[in-house]
Amino acid sequence: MKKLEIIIESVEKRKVCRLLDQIGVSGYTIIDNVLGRGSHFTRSGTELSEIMKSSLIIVVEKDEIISKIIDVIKNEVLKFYSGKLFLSEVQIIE
Amino acid sequence: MKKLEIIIESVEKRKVCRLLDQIGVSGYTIIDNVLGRGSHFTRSGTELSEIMKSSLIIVVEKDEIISKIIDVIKNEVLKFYSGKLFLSEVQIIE
Amino acid sequence: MKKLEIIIESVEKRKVCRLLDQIGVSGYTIIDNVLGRGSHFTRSGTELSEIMKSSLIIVVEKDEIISKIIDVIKNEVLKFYSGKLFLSEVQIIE
Amino acid sequence: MTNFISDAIQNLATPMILFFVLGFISTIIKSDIEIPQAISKVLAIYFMIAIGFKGGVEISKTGIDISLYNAIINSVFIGISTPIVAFLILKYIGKIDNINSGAISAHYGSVSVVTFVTAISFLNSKSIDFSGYMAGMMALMESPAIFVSILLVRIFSSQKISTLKSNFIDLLKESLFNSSVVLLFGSLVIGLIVGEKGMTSVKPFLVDPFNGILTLFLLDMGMIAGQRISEFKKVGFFLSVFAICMPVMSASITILMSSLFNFSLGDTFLFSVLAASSSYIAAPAAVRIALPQANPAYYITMSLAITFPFNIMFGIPLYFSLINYW
Amino acid sequence: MTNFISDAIQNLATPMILFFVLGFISTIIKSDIEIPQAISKVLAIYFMIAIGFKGGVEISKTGIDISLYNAIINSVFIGISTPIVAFLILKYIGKIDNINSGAISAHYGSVSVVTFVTAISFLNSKSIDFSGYMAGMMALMESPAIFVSILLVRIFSSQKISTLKSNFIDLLKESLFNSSVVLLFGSLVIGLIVGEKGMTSVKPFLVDPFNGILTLFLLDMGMIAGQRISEFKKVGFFLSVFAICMPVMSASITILMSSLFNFSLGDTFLFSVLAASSSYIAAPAAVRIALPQANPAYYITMSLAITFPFNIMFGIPLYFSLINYW
Amino acid sequence: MTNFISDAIQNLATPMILFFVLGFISTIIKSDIEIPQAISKVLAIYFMIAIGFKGGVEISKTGIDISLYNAIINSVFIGISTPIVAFLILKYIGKIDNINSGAISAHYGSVSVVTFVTAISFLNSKSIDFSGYMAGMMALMESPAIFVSILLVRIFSSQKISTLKSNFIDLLKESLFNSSVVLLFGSLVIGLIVGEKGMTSVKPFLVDPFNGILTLFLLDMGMIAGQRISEFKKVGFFLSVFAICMPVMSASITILMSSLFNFSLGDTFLFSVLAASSSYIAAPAAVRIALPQANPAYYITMSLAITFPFNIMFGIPLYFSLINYW
Ligand SMILES: Nc1ncnc2c1ncn2[C@@H]1O[C@H](COP(=O)(O)O)[C@@H](O)[C@H]1O
Ligand SMILES: Nc1ncnc2c1ncn2[C@@H]1O[C@H](COP(=O)(O)O)[C@@H](O)[C@H]1O
Ligand SMILES: Nc1ncnc2c1ncn2[C@@H]1O[C@H](COP(=O)(O)O)[C@@H](O)[C@H]1O
Ligand code: NA
Ligand code: NA
Ligand code: NA
Repeated sequence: MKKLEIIIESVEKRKVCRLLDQIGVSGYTIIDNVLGRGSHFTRSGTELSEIMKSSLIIVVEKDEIISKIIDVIKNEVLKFYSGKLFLSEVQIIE
Repeated sequence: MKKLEIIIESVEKRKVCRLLDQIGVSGYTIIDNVLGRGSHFTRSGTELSEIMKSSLIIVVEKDEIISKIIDVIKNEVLKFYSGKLFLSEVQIIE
Repeated sequence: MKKLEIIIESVEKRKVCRLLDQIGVSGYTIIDNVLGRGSHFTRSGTELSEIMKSSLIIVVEKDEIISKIIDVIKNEVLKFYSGKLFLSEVQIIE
Repeated sequence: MTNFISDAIQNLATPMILFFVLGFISTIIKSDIEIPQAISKVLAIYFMIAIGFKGGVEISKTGIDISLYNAIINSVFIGISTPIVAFLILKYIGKIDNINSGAISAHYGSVSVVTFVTAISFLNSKSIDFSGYMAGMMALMESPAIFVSILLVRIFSSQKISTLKSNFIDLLKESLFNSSVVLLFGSLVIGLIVGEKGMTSVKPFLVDPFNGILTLFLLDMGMIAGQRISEFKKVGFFLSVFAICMPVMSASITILMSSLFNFSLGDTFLFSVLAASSSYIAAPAAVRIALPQANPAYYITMSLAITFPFNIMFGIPLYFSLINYW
Repeated sequence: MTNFISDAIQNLATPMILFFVLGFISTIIKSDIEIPQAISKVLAIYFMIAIGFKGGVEISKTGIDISLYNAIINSVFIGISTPIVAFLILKYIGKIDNINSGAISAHYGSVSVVTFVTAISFLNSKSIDFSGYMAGMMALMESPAIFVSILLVRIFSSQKISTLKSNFIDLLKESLFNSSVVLLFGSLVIGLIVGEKGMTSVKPFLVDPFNGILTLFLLDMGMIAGQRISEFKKVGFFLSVFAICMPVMSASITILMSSLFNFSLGDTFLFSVLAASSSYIAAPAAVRIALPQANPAYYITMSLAITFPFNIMFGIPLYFSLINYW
Repeated sequence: MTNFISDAIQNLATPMILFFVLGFISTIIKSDIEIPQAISKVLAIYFMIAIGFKGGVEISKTGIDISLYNAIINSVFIGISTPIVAFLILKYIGKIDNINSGAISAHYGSVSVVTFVTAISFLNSKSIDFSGYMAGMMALMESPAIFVSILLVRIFSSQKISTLKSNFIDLLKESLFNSSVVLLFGSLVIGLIVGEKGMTSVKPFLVDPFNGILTLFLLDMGMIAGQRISEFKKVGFFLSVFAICMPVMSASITILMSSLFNFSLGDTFLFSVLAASSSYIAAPAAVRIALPQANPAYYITMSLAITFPFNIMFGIPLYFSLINYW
């Protein structure tokens, strides 16, 4: 099993969830109000709009599904928005 | 060392912490207000009660203790509540 | 690539970010309002000051940079403050 | 009948109800209005403090008399009988399994603070008095239904219900000392101690902006209810009908019962609203602990997305006219 | 001229503006004051409800007449012409690329609720009346500029702009039913329905503490603006000048335009403030979805850290004296 | 003596204190009441703005005279002497190590906003006046004790204290520009500028609901204090006694000192309360940065769970009767 951590601008959260649902993942977990710095701009989260905050979405799935997710996110989201994808090994116990 | 990520309904948080204390883990970290979707119902976290939210509890421990935790959580918590356990390799630096 | 998870008292967050910027990491992600228990005191996060809360900082970087971070954090921060460093393998997809 | 209609229209045309409708609509059209949960939580606390405190001050003025004992008897009776009736209907007419029947009846036996607050605001607009201890009656009616329902599940289930001991302790804490009970009773006692003199110092916060703050809170409740509405189809026909008929029935029975005690118009009305109202804060948390096998999509959706809107929009004027024009 | 100076000083010496300055300074000296985002969000909602509702109640008193149609025409005209003018200036004088020109003009064509609220508080302090429907005009002016700007980008860009279809749907939702539009229109309609009678019950919350709450909100806005100021150098000279001249120009044109319609002093002033104000809640979110290639450091910093402070501190008295002493 | 008892009972029977007690009890019985931190934070900000602003408006009415200079001298004296006395007692009588002695004396030398606010509410209930600048005095007394305490630790520690340079810079920022100092001084200056005219516009928010909001805040403080009580045993006997005797001693010395200056009854009382109060917002954060080796379980628990409740429940009437009936 693989764990994919998706860091994405909060404005794109609804869309990413929609894509994950379409792909048919068995589940995902969302941590909101995540801050950070990358190569684009510092997300300090102080604005009244949501655009300076990130969401961290965790998906644990089989390798094939993870590859599909990566493909879709790359094409539909990361072409226009900043964001990061981190992949690691994990074991589902239950 | 192993890292166990426990995603549990927030109503069960106090109980899980109690169990971890009883087992005698050296520590744990809790991220509250986690949302998500799994096979049961969508945790959108909008209700006034806590029941539609999850907590993510991270425990890093030796393999034996992790096995014990898994056993206890499976028997005492996951029989009745939805929740997920993800296990991975990790190194404690300090 | 390695993922370093830094759990640090919230009062030290600004300093750790400053150190990471100085080292020249390519980015980091911060989850605030993290609670927990370790060997020191229970962070229940109920006080009006920030001292009973943690921040979880995630850095994904090349091995050399991660070693540097570990060095700096150990010397400049963990000598005086409680905190934990967890290291694991990860793959950057994008 | 014409009176009911005019009352209903008048009730629907208050800012509170209209903001509830606005919240509901805004969710349906997927607007991005977001009232942070921190605010919802503190508003709920505000209302419990405000009505508890005001009730206590009222009692300090009028003193305690025989009617209080009657009110307590009535409350306990309602708190115990409503979940039993609900359970039997669900099990035998609705053919719902024991556990979900118990879970749902716990909600309909318990009470809703916001429904009660809206009813008070309705009475105020008509300048009708009610007893100070009614806030205490609400606190009394929060928990019994939860225990009664669990008991019913245990009695009717042939196979052992696997509620763990540790869960039962959590449940006891959750139910006896849940925030509504503690805040309502606590504030009532405080109001009783400080009396009218203490009231003057806090009136600009606890009394004057009450209706206005209710407006904001009902906007939020409208959105919460609206979000649940997508789960509507999971609830099914029988339970949807139940979610509307059960409150009307509870209110009617309560009005009959209360007439035995000769309560004032305001008190009778508030009793009927309490009986009709279903819990969506205390009960879900308690039931999730006590009956984890029950499906939350049923009880939360019914209570929050059907019964609550029905009660504040149509139930309140309906129960009022039932009392008046029977 | 002396009138402008005395107005400006008088405006600067209100608690609201001074708390804005305090917030700004506190961020510069790196104080750790922190107003949680949950509070900022609910305060923004409070102001939209309060002005929408009050506007509706006013309309219910005066009724609707020809001036409303004029006001709608004026609003739509401003909402469409401002972004076009801004876009052309940015593109041809500033040599800014199409996408960033479009992103910025969307902000300057849209409106700022807090600037509007501060202007209302300025009018109140001078006891100058304005029409109830002005809150509705603000709601009308929120979204058109966003669509106009995107259209301009598409027209002027030779290579295909790669906005995805799914993004366009998100954008539509975000713009048409964004929280300001729904809350302002919704509250206005509610105010219209309940009229003055409904007002009495919510006045202690929606009217009386209005200025005081604005004080707290502007402290927060001062901090938010102050935090952006570090991005100032990224914005550059031309855009900084634009962020001050554009509002003055929009206000001036609007004052001329409005004189054709014979609006009251208060209404003309509010129209000029709306035209001059730039959005920093609705537009950033919409633009981030519609034009992700644009640089947020430009539009957020300009709108929040330059135009907004300029408007509430100097713009408001300036536009007022332009109208009066022209 | 009978006066003290009647004052104490009267103080205990205010809604504010009773809600504090309710919060405390609710935590002991493990009720699930939860006031979100976002609310606690904004309430703390509200009180600093409200008392700072009101103080400034008062000064604008009365002007500045010689008593202000006396008050500043008195404040600085208290701010420097209290931590020295505390440190010596802790080190030589309590045999506490240097670092923890320093950490604790920083807290007792600094001040508590909520204790001050409760004292003001006590004065108001007795219609006793106090000077507008007292809010400024509180701001003055926030930080000196922190620096004095760190200096004491450095002087008395033979081995080098390993505070890093970068930490010292953080500390300076944290102490000089911490939120209380900036908000109190800032609001005071704003109040001074806008005067009584500015007050009218914000009174319904910053003045009228003051006591009521304090009620909610003290409910929260009661819960925070109650949660700390489980750490009580870690504090030990000596420190527990210290946490009650130190404030009484500080207040007594201050009353003597203040009598040299001929301050009014209200001012003397507020000085004594400030001296007696111990910090639990600014000092913990600063001390955690400056003296990380000190044990937070000591200083937070003492300050929050012993001294704070003692002061608002018994200290306030005690210091008042000390002044009156000495
Ligand atoms: N090396 C990294 N380690 C951890 N998080 C990162 C890293 N780089 C970027 N991020 C996160 O991804 C977000 C977007 O990054 P970017 O697209 O580079 O601006 C940042 O705001 C961070 O939260
Ligand atoms: N495949 C998954 N990846 C990540 N998180 C998951 C996954 N499945 C479930 N979860 C999380 O676990 C919670 C409970 O899942 P479930 O018991 O399947 O309803 C969900 O609300 C998610 O937060
Ligand atoms: N074994 C562990 N697993 C996960 N998190 C831990 C562990 N030990 C400590 N922590 C986290 O690190 C923080 C500081 O730990 P300590 O320095 O041991 O007090 C705790 O509050 C926890 O949030
Ligand atoms: Na009921
Ligand atoms: Na504009
Ligand atoms: Na002190």
